[in-house]
Amino acid sequence: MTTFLDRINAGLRHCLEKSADVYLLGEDILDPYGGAFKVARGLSTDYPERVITTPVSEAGIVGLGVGMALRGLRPVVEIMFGDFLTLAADQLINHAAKFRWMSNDQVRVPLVVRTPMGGYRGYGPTHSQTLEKHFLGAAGLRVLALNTYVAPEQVLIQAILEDDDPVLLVEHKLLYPLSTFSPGREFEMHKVSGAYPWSIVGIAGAPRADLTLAAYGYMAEIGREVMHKLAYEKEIFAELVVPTQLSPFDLEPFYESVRKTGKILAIEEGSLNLGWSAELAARSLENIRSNVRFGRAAARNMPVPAAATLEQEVLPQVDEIVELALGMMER
Amino acid sequence: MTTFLDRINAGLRHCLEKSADVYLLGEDILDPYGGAFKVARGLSTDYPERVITTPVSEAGIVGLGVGMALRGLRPVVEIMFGDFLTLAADQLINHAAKFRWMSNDQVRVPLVVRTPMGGYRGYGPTHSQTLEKHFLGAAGLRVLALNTYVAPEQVLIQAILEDDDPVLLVEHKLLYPLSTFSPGREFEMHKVSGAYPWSIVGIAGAPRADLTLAAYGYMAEIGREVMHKLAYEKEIFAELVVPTQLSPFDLEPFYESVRKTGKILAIEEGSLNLGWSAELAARSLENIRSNVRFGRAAARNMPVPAAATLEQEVLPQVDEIVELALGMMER
Amino acid sequence: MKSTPADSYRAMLRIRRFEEKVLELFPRGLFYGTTHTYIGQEANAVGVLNWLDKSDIVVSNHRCHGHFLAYGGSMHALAAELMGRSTGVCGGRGGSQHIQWRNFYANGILGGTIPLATGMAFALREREPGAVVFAFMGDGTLGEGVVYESLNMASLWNLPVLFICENNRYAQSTPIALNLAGDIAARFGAFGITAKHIDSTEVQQIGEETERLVSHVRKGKGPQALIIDTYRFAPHSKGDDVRDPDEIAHFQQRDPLIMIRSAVKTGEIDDVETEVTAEVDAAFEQAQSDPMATPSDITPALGASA
Amino acid sequence: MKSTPADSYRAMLRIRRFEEKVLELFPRGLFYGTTHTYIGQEANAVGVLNWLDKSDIVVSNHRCHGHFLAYGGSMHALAAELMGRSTGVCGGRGGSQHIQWRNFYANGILGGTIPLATGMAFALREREPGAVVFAFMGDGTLGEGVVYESLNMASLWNLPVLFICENNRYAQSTPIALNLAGDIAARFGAFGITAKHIDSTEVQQIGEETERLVSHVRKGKGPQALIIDTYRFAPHSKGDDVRDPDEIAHFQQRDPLIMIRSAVKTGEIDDVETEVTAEVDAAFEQAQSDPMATPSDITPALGASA
Ligand SMILES: Cc1ncc(C[n+]2csc(CCOP(=O)(O)OP(=O)(O)O)c2C)c(N)n1
Ligand SMILES: Cc1ncc(C[n+]2csc(CCOP(=O)(O)OP(=O)(O)O)c2C)c(N)n1
Ligand SMILES: [Mg+2]
Ligand SMILES: [Mg+2]
Repeated sequence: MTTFLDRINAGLRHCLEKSADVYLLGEDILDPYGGAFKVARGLSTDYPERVITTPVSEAGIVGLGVGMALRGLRPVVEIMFGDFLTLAADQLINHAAKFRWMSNDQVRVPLVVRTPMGGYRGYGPTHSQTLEKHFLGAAGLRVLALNTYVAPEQVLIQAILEDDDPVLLVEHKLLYPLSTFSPGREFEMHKVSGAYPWSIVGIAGAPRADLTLAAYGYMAEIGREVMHKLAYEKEIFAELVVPTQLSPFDLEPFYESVRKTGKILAIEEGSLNLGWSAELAARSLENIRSNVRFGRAAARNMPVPAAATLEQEVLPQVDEIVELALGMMER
Repeated sequence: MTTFLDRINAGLRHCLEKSADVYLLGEDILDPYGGAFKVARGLSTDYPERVITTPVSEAGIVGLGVGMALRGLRPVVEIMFGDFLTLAADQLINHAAKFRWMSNDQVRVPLVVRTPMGGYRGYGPTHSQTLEKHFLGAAGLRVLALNTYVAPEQVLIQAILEDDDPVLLVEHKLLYPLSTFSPGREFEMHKVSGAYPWSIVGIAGAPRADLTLAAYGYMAEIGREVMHKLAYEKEIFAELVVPTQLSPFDLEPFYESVRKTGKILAIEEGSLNLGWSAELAARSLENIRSNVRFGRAAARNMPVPAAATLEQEVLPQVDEIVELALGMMER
Repeated sequence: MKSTPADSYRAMLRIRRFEEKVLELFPRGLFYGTTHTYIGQEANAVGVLNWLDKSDIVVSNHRCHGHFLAYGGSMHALAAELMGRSTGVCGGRGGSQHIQWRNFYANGILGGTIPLATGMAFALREREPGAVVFAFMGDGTLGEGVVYESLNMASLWNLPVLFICENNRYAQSTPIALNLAGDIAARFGAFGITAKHIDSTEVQQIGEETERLVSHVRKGKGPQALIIDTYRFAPHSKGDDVRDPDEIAHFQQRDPLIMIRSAVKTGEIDDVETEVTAEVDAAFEQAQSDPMATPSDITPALGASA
Repeated sequence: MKSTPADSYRAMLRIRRFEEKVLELFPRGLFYGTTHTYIGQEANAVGVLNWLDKSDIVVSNHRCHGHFLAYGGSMHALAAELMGRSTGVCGGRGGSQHIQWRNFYANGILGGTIPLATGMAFALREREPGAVVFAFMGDGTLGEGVVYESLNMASLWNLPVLFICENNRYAQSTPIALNLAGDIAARFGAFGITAKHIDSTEVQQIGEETERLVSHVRKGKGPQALIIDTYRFAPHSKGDDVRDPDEIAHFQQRDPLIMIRSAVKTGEIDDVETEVTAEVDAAFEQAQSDPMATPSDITPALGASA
């Protein structure tokens, strides 16, 4: 069975195959190791000149990628753990994101920075974080999050071969072993197409949803479980809206759902304050006239602990989200 | 006349005087130069051992400060321009903010990182930004913004001498030449006390406000102008709520105002997406039952250009904010 | 040396057996998360930290178990931390890479620890003259720019820090030749920091070099660096080894435990073995029977004034 | 040299007079924001970039006017950029520190430009063998860690980049002795990059050294570094000078313009002077009469697929 990771790998391979401008750079990405999470496996064997293992220099390799991109190449830089993005923050926010506009559109920065993000693995406070929220809203930087509702290879191909702007691509570690979602008999799904599609998932044959679950990345897996429980155990019917692009915020499909349901429960793995869904709340207030209810499930506002019992307490869990949902319906 | 800058300087001097644990570190802070914005002027002359000019190493000096703080000193690190905080992001988010909790509360990190932030000076894309939004919501990090409604020296003294957690202190460049606000005959003000107070400013003798203006730092100056224009030119009475602490989010005084007015217009200098006020929107929805209206004035979603005409277009201006306010009242 | 060969042997064996137990128990799902063992590098922690004084500080990295045990940390508390027990060094919050106890600080962000070590050395210079920061880093960590920002400040301000670079010839899966240009000692020298580069797994030799360097640092002569060419016998983390088995075997001939044995009486060797094995078993058994870390113990990320 | 002393003199004088005009006009509020002039360092840009080939790249920093003019950038477009006119090099978006035109790239974030330069060199190695990146940095910029991350990669991958370190002995207000430990050339050498360190304001000498180093780089012999001890005669930015006037006077005796004069015929000197003065006046007058940058020209930060 082809896993989500296999398909990311296939997407990278496709890009290397299609364009001689594509280069992969990252720590420990050479075969046989193929990177800490094995995403690059096999690629250095087949494209030895364009798959390059780098020193442990996150700022340096992202900056290198910006320079390569400014000169017409299409570099893909892997940051081994998303926790280390903080080291590349200057290169992403002050260089990659600004160059095009600042130069009066004389140049382009077709750079993709890929990184595995997230917890539930006990890796501890510096290897389990969900830090993308600190990069959302940076003008000139596109932030994407893979999810099982879209074909990961398509997202990679779009970002690497088609997108001329810098992209930060978040891949949750727990997605790698999964396979992409298919509605089967229990669920139904429709897509809102676009360069980076939204997916709207519901319970097959369910009545009109009266709760919108908004989640991205791995939280969209949790969200589906929540939706399922709500339907089969509580007879509450929700609709799950899943973006692929987190920033900038193009939220039409989300609004559409909220206009129907009037209730939003956002699920985020990052700590509560000022995550992705805060902007959803702000824009709902700005764009949806009628009164909406809004709630958030997120990590507790502290580092992600290593111990299983503590990590479980700090990171969002299905059952507590179900409780939150019930609370919102009662209001 | 003592300027806001003089009072920041006095606050630093007081801390150096009161505690031998206090050290100031930063680029070019020695006399006679006294730092790029002269905030440290005179201090190295009087405390030569504890006012230290550093190499141009933003990550290094913040990390140095974390190490000093872990060992019982109370370092105050100046980052010359807030735009360079991106270089210290790892030290702030992955080290300073985590150490206490991660160590099971065995250690403390009484570090203060001060930095001048903001635009309207034509310094261009890498010297005019409002980047604090990227640091808000980081668990374990307190983010403050000085404003003319509080005594700056008091905020500094609290952060430097009393606060055992890491603090990022934002000082808008345009505040330096001002003096602190006094209500005079036209305005009235009350404070919500606490370690880092809120200020609630209104028009003297005005009827009950029906709009809440939420702003911090220099935007709270703009906010006051907007409030004044609304009152004297449009007979719309607003109330300006000004926090000193941006993160974590303790918003009671804000809720109180919104419960009265039901309408929020937030003013931010940073680019629109996912700034401080997005969390205000989210929490208003979570905590205020009744329907609220919400709007935001912010910078356009692009870098801050150098040219005067362009910078003026990109950064928020009083008149456009007044228009926004009018729009909100009409709804 | 302060300590006898037997002492050093015991100290190294404690690390070796502890780490072997970790690797043995991992597949059984007793831990959660990840780990990086010190097997093969024991002579560094033991030889270097043999010269630690009471008020000295140790700054360690992701591969911290050996440093922690040599520092005097509790074997049981470390085992408990790895197992996420409330009795762990950090109550289970930190886990394998984030160990903090007394003057010992470890962190999993490579390089980020070096400015911290430099800042701590600054504090020592101001408050505890004569005390020293021992800052460990690996060869791969030399890729991080903040390391050089720190070397510059440490040298500029003559701070009491000894940088120990454990060159085990690999960064995770990557041989140093693919990671590092130029010369390691020269990288310290360029910042005015004298660096001694040795290729040794002999705990005595490492101790002697350390003694000399540390005495300079204590005397206020500024930072010094010790670069030790070494080798790790186990995988980078667990089961992720891609190195040539012959290469590993070659270096195992220089196993630090073998090197020291000759200097230890045979009788002692057996006694130490029994003793340490018992200690390790006890530590892990106790840890296993300790309560899991309890959510109710969780405190906020910010203190009172939050 | 490719160019005659008279050419070099003209090239340097164009920078000198341009920058003098900037400092003269600043107080009149014709500009907005800040600026960093190149006065005193002209021999570096002119001597070094004299060896620039068509497909070469220049990466500059906050003090970029001199580099840009020596690169061949339009004096009028630069003046217009400083004045925020729509005819500016970047339409007024970038301003003094952010100049981008053809293969010239400047940025105001110190050090952040060095990995960019390294990445561009990577692209040249792949696409335009023989072409070279000229990367300028100041002495103070050696404080930034990412510089060393870049030196390591440039050396490791044998990239065609020439690093030019203009050591004007100060970072803003801070003398190098308070900022920098060790030795500048050694900082490059430690990463396997040969560095030539000269103390010179003679454009010919700087040119000759550059010619030698660049030819190595073009031949694929990997990165090289040229360190030039120099001095700036004007304030760091404007009116923020705290240096000893005697020190400034001392270095002014070695004014690069004086050094070259002897090699230029007196007649030519006067001709060049008249010519350049006229060019500078015309550039600023035209810029002043150009339209201000117009908000309606603003494009989004992200392209179509946004
Ligand atoms: C900033 C950062 N980048 C990458 C990693 C992932 N990582 C963990 S250990 C390691 C290799 C470190 O090599 P070295 O410094 O030689 O130490 P060793 O593992 O060999 O003891 C890497 C890349 C990390 N923990 N931190
Ligand atoms: C990352 C960063 N930190 C600090 C600054 C502020 N700054 C601008 S120029 C300068 C001094 C630079 O010194 P040097 O590299 O020697 O160049 P010089 O000005 O002497 O030409 C400083 C600190 C900056 N622009 N970028
Ligand atoms: Mg190693
Ligand atoms: Mg300089």
